[in-house]
Amino acid sequence: MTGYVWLIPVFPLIGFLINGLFGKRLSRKTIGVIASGAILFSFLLACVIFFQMNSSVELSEKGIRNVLFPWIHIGDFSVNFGYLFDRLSGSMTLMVAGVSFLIHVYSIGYMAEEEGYWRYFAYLNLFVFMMLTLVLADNLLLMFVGWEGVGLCSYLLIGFYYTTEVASDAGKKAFIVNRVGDFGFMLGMFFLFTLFGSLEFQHIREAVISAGLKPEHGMGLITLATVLLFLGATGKSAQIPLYVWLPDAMAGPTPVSALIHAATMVTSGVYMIVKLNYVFQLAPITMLTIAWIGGLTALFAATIGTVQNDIKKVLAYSTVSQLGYMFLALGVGAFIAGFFHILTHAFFKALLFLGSGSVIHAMHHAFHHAGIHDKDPQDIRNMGGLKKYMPKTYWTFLVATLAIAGFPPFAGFFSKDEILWKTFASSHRVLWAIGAFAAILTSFYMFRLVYLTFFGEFRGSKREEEALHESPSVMTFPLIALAVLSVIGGWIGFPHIFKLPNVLEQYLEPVIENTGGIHFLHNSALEWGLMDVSILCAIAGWLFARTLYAGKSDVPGKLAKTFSYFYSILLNKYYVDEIYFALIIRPVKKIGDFCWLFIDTIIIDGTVNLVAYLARCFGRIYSLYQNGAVKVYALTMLGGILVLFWIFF
Amino acid sequence: MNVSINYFMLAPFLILTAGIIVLSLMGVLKENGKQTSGVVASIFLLGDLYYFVKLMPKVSYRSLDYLNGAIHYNLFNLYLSILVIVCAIASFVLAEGFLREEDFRHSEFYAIILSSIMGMLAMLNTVNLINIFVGLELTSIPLYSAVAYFRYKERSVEGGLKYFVLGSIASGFFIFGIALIYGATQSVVFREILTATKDDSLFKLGLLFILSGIAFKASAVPFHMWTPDAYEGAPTPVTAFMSIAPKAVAIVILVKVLYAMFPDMFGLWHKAMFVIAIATVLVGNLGALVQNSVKRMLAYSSIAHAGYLLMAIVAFSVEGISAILFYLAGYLLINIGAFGSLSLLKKGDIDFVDYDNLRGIGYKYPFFGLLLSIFMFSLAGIPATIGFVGKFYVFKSLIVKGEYILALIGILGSLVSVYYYLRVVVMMYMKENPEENEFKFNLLSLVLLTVCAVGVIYFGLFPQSINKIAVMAARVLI
Amino acid sequence: MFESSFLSLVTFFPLLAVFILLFFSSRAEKGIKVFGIIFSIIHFLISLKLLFDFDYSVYKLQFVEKSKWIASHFLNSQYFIGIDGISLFIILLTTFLMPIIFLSTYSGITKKVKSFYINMFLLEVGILGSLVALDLFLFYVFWEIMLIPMYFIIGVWGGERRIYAAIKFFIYTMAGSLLMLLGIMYMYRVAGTFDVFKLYGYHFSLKEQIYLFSVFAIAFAIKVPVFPFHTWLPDAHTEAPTAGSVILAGVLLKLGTYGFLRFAMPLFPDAMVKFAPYVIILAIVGIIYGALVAMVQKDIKKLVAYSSVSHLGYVMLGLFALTIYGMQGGMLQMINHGISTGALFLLVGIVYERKHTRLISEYGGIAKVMPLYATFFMIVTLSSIGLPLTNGFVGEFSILLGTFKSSWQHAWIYTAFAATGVILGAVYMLWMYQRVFFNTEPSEENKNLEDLKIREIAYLVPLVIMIFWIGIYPSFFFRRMEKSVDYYLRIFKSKQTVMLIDAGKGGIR
Amino acid sequence: MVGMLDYAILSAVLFTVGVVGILIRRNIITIFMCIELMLNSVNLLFVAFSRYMGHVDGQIFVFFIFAIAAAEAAVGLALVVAYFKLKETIEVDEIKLLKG
Repeated sequence: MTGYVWLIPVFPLIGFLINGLFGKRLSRKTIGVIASGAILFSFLLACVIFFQMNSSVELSEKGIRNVLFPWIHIGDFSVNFGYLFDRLSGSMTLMVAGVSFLIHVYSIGYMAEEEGYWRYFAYLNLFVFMMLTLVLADNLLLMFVGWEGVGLCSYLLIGFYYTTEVASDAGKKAFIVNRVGDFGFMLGMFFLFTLFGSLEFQHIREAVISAGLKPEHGMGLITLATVLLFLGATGKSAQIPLYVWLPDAMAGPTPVSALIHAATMVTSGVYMIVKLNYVFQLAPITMLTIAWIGGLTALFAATIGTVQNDIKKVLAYSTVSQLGYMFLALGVGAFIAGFFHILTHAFFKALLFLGSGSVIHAMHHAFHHAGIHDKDPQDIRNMGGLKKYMPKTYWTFLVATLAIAGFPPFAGFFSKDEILWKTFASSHRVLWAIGAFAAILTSFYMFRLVYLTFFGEFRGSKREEEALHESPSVMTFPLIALAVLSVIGGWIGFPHIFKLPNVLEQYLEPVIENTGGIHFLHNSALEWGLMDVSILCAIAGWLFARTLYAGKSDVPGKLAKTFSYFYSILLNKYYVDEIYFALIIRPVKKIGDFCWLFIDTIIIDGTVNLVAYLARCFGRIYSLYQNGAVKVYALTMLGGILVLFWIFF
Repeated sequence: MNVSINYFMLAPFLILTAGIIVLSLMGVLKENGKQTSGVVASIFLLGDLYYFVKLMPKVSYRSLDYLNGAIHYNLFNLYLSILVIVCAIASFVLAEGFLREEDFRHSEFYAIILSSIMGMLAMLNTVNLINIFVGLELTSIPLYSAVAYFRYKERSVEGGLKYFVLGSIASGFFIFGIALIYGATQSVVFREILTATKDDSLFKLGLLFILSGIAFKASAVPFHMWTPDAYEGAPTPVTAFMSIAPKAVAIVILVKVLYAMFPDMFGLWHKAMFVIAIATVLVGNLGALVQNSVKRMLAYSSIAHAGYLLMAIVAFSVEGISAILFYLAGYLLINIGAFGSLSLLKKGDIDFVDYDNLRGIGYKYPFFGLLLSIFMFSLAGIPATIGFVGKFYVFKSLIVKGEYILALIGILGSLVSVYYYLRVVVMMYMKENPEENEFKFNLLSLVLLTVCAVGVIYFGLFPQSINKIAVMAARVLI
Repeated sequence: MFESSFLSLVTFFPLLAVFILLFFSSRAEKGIKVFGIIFSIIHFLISLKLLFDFDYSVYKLQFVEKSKWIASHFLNSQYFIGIDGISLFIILLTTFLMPIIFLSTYSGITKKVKSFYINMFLLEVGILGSLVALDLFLFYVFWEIMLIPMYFIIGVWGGERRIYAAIKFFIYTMAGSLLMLLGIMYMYRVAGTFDVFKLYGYHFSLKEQIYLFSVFAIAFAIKVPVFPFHTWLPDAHTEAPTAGSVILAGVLLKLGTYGFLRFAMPLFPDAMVKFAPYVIILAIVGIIYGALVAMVQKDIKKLVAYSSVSHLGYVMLGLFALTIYGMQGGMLQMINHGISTGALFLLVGIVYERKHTRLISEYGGIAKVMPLYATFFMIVTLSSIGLPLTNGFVGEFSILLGTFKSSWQHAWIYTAFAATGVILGAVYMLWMYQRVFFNTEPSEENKNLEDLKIREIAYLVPLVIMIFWIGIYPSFFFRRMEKSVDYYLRIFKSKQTVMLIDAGKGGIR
Repeated sequence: MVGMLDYAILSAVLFTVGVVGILIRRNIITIFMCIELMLNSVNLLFVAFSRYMGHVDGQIFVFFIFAIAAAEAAVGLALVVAYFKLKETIEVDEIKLLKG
């Protein structure tokens, strides 16, 4: 079966083609089956190949490589369409395929009444194909294909409700901000090609190891290359400068947010850096910037998340914050911890989004039933006390909240704690402090969300309340599956002080080359202490949220009024969008107008028409001179004679 | 002393004299002579043409001389004579339809043109200055009356009058120049002038006046003022004839005078011709830009083309002369075509020659539209037409002699010319026609125009046949 | 040496169509249109033989024909035609686009149909002629003849300001080519021949090269158009009928870049090396300027016109980077631009036929009413902004790679600025796409817009196939171009007195 | 003794008088007379040169010039008559129809 690695991404492609071309004529049921079936096939095939790979030592070292056909061959630059299934990309594929399958099943229920049903599933399948191409690519250029492909699908899916300006604006914004990132990625690729002569991962890896490059070589080019690649990653994984598109991307259907803007696409930036860890380690300056940007994003997004009133916006900022953690891990050199957080985050964040999806679905029905059209089904201020009506959603949502907040038995605790420990262990004290404080905020806004949505009384009319009911089983089954994963997901990466086997660490060990000379101090006592600190942070956040929101007190209202200035800044996302608009978008439009109206029409076109006008003027002047009087004619002849005189003598 | 009259050498002139006499009598004797007078005139011309074509082989390597240069046949002169006669025949064909439409036909018209032709032949086939002067006058005086042929139309008479006054001034200068040359060198024959000891200042003054006299005829700039008015006033076939034959002869005389008589004063007249050529091209093109009558535009365009020919003179090389000869052949075809097409647009005594009259013609008369477009593109110098090849030769001869500035101005001129030539095409194809005016096209003229159009395209693609003759003729001179 | 006169057959085949059309009565419009379509398809099939028999193992001129044309004393040019890797694909692009254009103008052109088709066929002869001509004089003749039919197409069947646009187009291009004519004359005087390949061998002095290169460069820069000379393009495109702007964008613009590659660069390598940095800067300015101005356009066709200024900035950048990647990328981008911008104009034409307006504000949310049209438009938009797996990406990537690896000073700064074009491209195309297809429910009069007809789908599908074929399997094209581009690069290296490396000292090696 | 130079000067003076006459006078007939004057001044010059160079050709040329002057005058007057019949005026300044 090792020869069919390329089939894993091709199954969703076939699904896309069928749904895309014949979707209109197929019934809704068949569309859903084809779409989910395609993902299921590729997931099963991935499992088979995964086990087959791990069965033979030699294969699991080198990974399975299928080269399909030559793509671009010019001079010494040669790139093929080839897929590489090694340990890292294998595990990522499993996660992507698995989560996608669950979300596809969930979407069948969620999108039941939406028109354009076939279009939705076609785009979703196309997205999975692009994501798998990105994950399984054996060279950077093919990864770039997947990179921009997922950007395109996120554009199509965010703008799914294209008749509303908000959705299509958000889609366009996502694509363009991603394009800014891709600009960096492309330049990074050029540098890498100049340095290593090829874009294939294995080729680069051998070049780095055989040359025995060390960071102290002061490689200006390597730093430039890695910074540019990181710029690409920030674009795709929504870090500080280029994160603005993710909150707006919530305008798309919720399963889309779950799949693309929580589990898979946003983590591709992190995945790329993990895949090229041996190059990044050679550039200590870049590692530092990654760490700091990661830390700051985590804190920054968490603060905004605490005051948002739209359920999906809260989760969006939480995603940005969790991605900040991942980059923090990469920055300090804990690549495996970063990758571990990708996996766990995929599970509980997808679960959170799907949970909020079923809540919104229910609220939508309630408003529809009550005939109300102006209230926003996503606004948590209209909810409250849903625990009674949606028990399954509530319990799965609670599990995910515990996981993300970092309570011990759940997945989130292990991966986030690992990151915090590795940050502290690699002597980045300040960053650890930022991370810890962000952890408190994370747990605070998550529990605020839970209390406002599920606890207390329903803030809405009686007619809405009766219509509230649990989502159908096709939606709750994925919730439960993800809840289970959110719990056991963390157990594959026990910290070694637990004396339990850290499965992930040993498995991915060959993938990470220690070229950068990163070392972590080993002090188990310190590790235990820090673990307690992170648990305390989680509890603190929970208690703080409980006091504010559990009871009926209007403490949050008063607090908002006293710190109204800070509150409004946070509520309006530090006005970042407005700043971007003022600093970039408006000036560019102004320059565009200036270029067109002034330079183009007045200067360039002006000179062209001026030349024509001048010629015409000379003509007119001459025709006035030719006024028909014989005397004037005779005079010019005389003048001519005189001129000849002057020339001759 | 026995002066034997060599009838063979005088044959062409005798034929034409007989023609003029017969035509004048026809007008008197037979009332219905009008119809056939065109044909009769053409027969005489064909006789002359036959004579010259027969003479060609004899003079290909040496020249026949008679009466100490009074009549001098060589390949160069014959080439021009044939060109002039063909042009005359063509304008007779155009006049056929034109005058019938105007129904103001007299056989004297043809007599006038024949006498003008005789004058040109006299000017061409001689190396004697006085003969040139007599030929010049014999050309111009009949043309003055030809221009004023429609004596009941104010435009025509006014054009003729202006042409007369300025023409006589110019010929006055010319003869004054000849007198000075005679004074300085005691002779009027090129060979003797070339070898005679010249005292400088008188000779230079003479050259100056001769130059201005001929430049008037070639409508070079300081002396071109008459051209637009005379061309616009004259009946269109006459304009066609005037814009080709006399101009060609004037240019060639200028070449012969400068190259044969004053080669050693090259430095002097090179500067003068340089200035005149540039001025002619610029004024010709810029003047044509703002006209709203196509006929007057074509008049200015003929000034511009004269400018290009003057540039070739400045080149002072065999290539330059062959370029002129080729260009004149092409110019004959195009101008007959252009003015011929205009002469067809006539109903009763109203000529439809303004740009606005051409609106929508391209679709009402597609064949006519095609013909006129071909001529316009050829005038503009678009490739695959003889106009382009002609300009190519001229500008290449300039570049070979290193006259880059002239070539550049020539290029700029033809660029400007593209605009007003295309305006004709624009009017024909891209503008709607508000009032409907019907035209009956004279079949014979249409045939002539088609022949010209085919010639323009054919020689535009395969110019070597004409070029070979032109080069042989040019070699005779230098 | 002379294979059969197959290439002349291909070049002058449309003249046969013109001759036959003369016998059609101008009222039998339907007959003319069907004849046009069938004839152009046959012509395309015939021209495919060029592709199949093209031997790309080693660089040599193929389908060569050399016979006496004008042997006059001071002007002897030969009828010397032939093709190689460089001109092969542009010729095929022309014959490929013609049937598509005729299919699209089935309902587009209503008045004076017969003369329109005659003009289109004459235009095709002019284009093919200048692509195959290897004798400078012959090239110049075809180069100018091409202008006349295009002038008529814009002038007679165009929009409101068609006459101004037609004359501006004609005189602007004519100005450039007349300067080139002076250059050609000078070269003929010095080298004594018009044969391009003999001229490659002839070594002009540096001063001569500078003058000649600048003259040739201006003529081709106007045609491309390079930044300062581009103002005729938006007028010509917006005023031309759909068919006119497709052929104008599809092929006529490529003749400028083809001219650079075939004539300006190899004939004067030293001058080219001196001027290359300035041309590169102009190209980059063109990319960014074109994109910025396209962003603020209110008329779709003008937007697409400015986008082709930006795209061709890329092609020029590719050519003047003087690396194997850049040149191959530039060559491929010429074909890509022909396909994607041609398709864009066809699409705009479709919607113009329905609503007779090109203002973006008149549209909104028509994806709901015309879903199939929206999909095709999306695919072409993606190819135009260079999304991977489409043809645009392969071209742009190789050009940027070529610029990056070029040995000019600050090569990577050039690449960075040029790469911003990728972002700006996405901005203006998607913003236009959004305002036309999304944003609101379709307004009243947009409600009854009917979706694509079979005929329209028939001529869009081949373009989409080409988009993905070049996007996924470009080596089919690269392999055929490789040897020719190599040959031309070696010409620069061998003939240069000013070493390429010295000219660009600080380049990254 | 009256030398060659004096005749040349006289002829030049006559010539300039003719030219200036054309520019100044308004009546066409007077202009014709000035033209004749110019031609006759050339005759004088010819005769003077042939006398001083003892070369008889000059004087023969004078006859040519007479003939031409006569022809010119004939045609010129015919034109003026035709113009007068149409426009009732022979003022040179009124001839302004063809211009531009």
